[in-house]
Amino acid sequence: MKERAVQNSSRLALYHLWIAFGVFLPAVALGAWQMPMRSPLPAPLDDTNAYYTSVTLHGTAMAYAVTTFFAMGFGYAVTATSLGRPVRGIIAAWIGFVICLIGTVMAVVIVLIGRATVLYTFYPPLLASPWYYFGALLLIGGSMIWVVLMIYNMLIWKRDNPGQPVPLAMFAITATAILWAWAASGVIIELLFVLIPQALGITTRIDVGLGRTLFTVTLHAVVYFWLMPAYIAYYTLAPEAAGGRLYSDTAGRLTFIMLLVFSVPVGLHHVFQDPDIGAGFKFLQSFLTFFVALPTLLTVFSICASLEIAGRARGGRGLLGWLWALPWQEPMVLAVALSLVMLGLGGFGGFINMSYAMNQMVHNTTWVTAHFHLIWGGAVVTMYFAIAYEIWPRITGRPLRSKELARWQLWLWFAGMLIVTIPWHITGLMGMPRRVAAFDYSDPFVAPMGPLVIISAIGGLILLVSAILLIAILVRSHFGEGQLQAPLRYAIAVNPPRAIPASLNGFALWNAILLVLMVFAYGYPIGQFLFLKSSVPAYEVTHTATSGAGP
Amino acid sequence: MADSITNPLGRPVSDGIIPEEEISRTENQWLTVMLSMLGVMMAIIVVTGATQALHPPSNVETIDPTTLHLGGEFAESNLGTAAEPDGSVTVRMIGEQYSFVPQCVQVPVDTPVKFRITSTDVIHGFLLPATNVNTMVVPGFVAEVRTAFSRPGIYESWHVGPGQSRAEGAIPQLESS
Amino acid sequence: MPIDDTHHVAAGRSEHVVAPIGPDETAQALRNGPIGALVVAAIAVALLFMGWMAFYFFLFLPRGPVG
Amino acid sequence: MMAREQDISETYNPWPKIGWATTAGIVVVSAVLGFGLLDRYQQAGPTLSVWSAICRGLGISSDTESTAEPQPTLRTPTRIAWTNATLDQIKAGDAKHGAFVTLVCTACHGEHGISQSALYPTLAGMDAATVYKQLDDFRSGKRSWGAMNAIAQALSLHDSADAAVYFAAQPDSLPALTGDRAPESGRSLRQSDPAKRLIFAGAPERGIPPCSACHGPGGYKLGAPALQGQQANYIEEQLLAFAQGMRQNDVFEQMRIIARQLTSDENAVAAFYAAPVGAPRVVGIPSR
Repeated sequence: MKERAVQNSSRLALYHLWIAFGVFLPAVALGAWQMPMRSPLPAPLDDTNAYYTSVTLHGTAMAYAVTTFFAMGFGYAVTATSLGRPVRGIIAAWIGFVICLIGTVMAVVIVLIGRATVLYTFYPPLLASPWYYFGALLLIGGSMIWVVLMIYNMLIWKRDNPGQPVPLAMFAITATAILWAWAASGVIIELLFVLIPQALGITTRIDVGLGRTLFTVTLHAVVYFWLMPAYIAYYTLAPEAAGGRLYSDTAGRLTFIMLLVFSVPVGLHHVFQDPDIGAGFKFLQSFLTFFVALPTLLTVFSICASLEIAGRARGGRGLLGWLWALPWQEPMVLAVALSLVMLGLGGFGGFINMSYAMNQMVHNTTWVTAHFHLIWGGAVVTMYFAIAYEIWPRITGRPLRSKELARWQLWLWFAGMLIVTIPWHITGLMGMPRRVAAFDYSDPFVAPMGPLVIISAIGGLILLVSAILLIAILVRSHFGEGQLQAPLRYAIAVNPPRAIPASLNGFALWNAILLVLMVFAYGYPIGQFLFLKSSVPAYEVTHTATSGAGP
Repeated sequence: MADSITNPLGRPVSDGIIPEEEISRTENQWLTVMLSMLGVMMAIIVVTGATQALHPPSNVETIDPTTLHLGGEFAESNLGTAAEPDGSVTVRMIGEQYSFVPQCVQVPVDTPVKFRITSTDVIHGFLLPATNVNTMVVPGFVAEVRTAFSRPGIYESWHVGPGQSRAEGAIPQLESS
Repeated sequence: MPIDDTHHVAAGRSEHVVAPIGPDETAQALRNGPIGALVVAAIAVALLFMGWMAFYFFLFLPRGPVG
Repeated sequence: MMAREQDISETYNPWPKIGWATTAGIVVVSAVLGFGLLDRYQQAGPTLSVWSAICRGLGISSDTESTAEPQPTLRTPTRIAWTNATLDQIKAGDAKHGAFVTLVCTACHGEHGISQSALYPTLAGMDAATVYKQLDDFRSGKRSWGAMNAIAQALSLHDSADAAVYFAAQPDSLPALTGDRAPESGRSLRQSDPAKRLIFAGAPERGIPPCSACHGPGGYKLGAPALQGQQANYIEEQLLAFAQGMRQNDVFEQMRIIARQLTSDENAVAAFYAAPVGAPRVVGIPSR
């Protein structure tokens, strides 16, 4: 009976992860097609309409579907393994899975038939078919079941194990779930009160400023929702794979707490150039954004220290000799290094973006696209790959086939992502806007950007090859032969936690602080739309312009 | 759970080897250095921001986008460059699907310039490469950017209408002379 | 020092926790502190900081004042 | 990071104090710097008092238009604005009554609005908002063309709406502008045919958007007519009228700016629209 429950938890995780990677491959293919499309190179099916449909699909798939399914699957796996017992509420979890899947299919189909070319950030007053919004709502709303289950599983474990520290991995995935609930509140409110009423024709005008401001609540925090599974791997899986120990359990807990507290009340830094928010609040959230860097800066040191322990234990000597002594043949170890390099480069771009007035230099240019591709498409997905390579053998009971291919895949992804994003940074500084399908490269102003865009298009192809390799490895490992009995194991800290302060073993305090910060940072910027008369007509992206029915 | 809590190595894991205090001290030192670095960056932003009056464009001013052409500030005949009594100039522009109006405006060098731009329909982006002029043009609001051009030249701006599922990229020109 | 066995693992079941190296090896690895990690992290962050300064003063400010 | 107190069961918990103190510090410092300091200094403007700076920071004292400055003579292209009231009025049009109102139109625009003459546009299937706007522009003199001004002046607003709705509802006519999203190669700047390139990709270096973005196929803009199936000669004449400034009822000069810049080989857009690709239909023969 218990065995079956464990299997059920594993299957639950595996289904989620397969959906995530199953969506990932076509989404990468769309991205790879967009690259030559906007370059001077010839492109198959060169239709600018199709470009925007593709961008919408790529963004919706990557930002909502891949990440949410991955986080949910990883969350169930972490719950079962770190708590050492089956996931409680397994039926609800499966219901959530089905709801999210239906939502994803709905959104994708509506985009494919051209009824929702509004990009994943929705862009009011552009208006998509209500079914697209319902799809997004189902996907995001369905994942709230997961949020509740993560919190519930942590709480009943604490009840069953009074006084014991919640395992770091469980603590962290619960932080991820709580963050997602806070983050999703913005987009859910936008969908329910701004977009869907308009799409259904209940309201006649749409408040663009309100919609955008609500979406920023989601916009930055969602990135940290994507990021946190990667950080969980940094802290709990990587030191084990490297053969060492986690330097500090407390640093891990503080990191996840800071990520939770500081990544939500900062979203306005995505709309520094919007005319609908006062400069005071823009500075305020810029200031808060600086604190978001803190957990990452702490993590960089903490993970380096953990790897140093492993390297020295393996015979590394001298100041940096431990680096060469690390087991680089392990995909997880390699992935951490590649991921941290991309996190550093992407983080640098982030520092530029968040620096208040300096944002003007790069806003709306390909610099920003490069930044978030390095962070999410680089640092984060690389860790998703590594997590998959750790989890697949544990769930399927078959060895990874093979570690060498996995290393190739990781290196290809790393190379491809750098080749894509370094030219984008440069063209961004040259003033090349993002979200533009076609450039006239005969224009003397645009011409110098041509070679850079061509280079990045080559990077796109490398990424596609890497994504195909990923799926090949996962399929081979899933259906391969051989038996393996090894549970997913987490690193132990140098000083394993024994009794820790209540505030580092739960989230009540931090949720209260976050609530105060949210009221401070967002209370007025959202509240102002109650008295600003700023509603405008909506623009349906698909019109049937007969019988005088206006937008 | 207690039955399962045995040491994975079969012997007790002591936490007395590296005192937790030492780890905490190292981490606190690292965090202090990091906070100082962030503090220096923030100080630079605040000092330069105050001395040079740098802000993101943030004029929270509403306007009805449907009736712009019927009269008022953004009527057709009022668009373009206008000289102000104090010697500065104001440039009024419209962003619409799928261009900016007027397409070419001239402004003097080393003179305070105030761009006032609004949209008749959806969100547009207005940016002048090689300058810091960059704003979103959101329907229902007047975007205002104040700057001055120190170099004469032709600045091409981009018309970025995100996700309108149509080809974009019309380039109005801005000449400063 | 008495060890409270119910408190010292980071996961709820022992098979899910691993300590690839024992306490003695850990102590040996850290006998000089995480000095290598500090060097690597400091170099990375220093590059970040200098890059930021360069961007702010040599790219952003020369592009003209905007408010 | 506090060291753990190992021998007491209730672990010392400094975090509420640290957390709340940090929060308070962040709130105070960021508010003072943002509202009290940075917002006092304005680009090319006087330094504000603290109170004004706070208002400015909130966005409640926006820099609104100064009324004192001299303004050029007001010129407006039309009286129509796409307010909800206008759209509701058009939507309320009665096609039955429209059929009666439009009897006068048939002489030039053909039976049921399908023009037989190269001089006159086909109206059947045209978006009702477009017909309504043009009728009002003729009525107000914003657009001038022969008998149309007198005819439009004879129509009430209601009649205009009825006529517009009637024409929009006619079958076998200009195809309705819908979200045509079937992707097709060649709808980009890579297109070598200059007319097709202009229609589907525009001419970014001249600031010309693609025709199809507003006039179809695959695009729509409120107030812009569908062109597929329109009389080629009529399209050419209108482009000429826009280019020469004879026609000025396009809002914000959208068509005037474009038409002025068109080259002779790009005038083939008219021919393209008159014979739509992939939708073979005989222009000029009314079919029931």
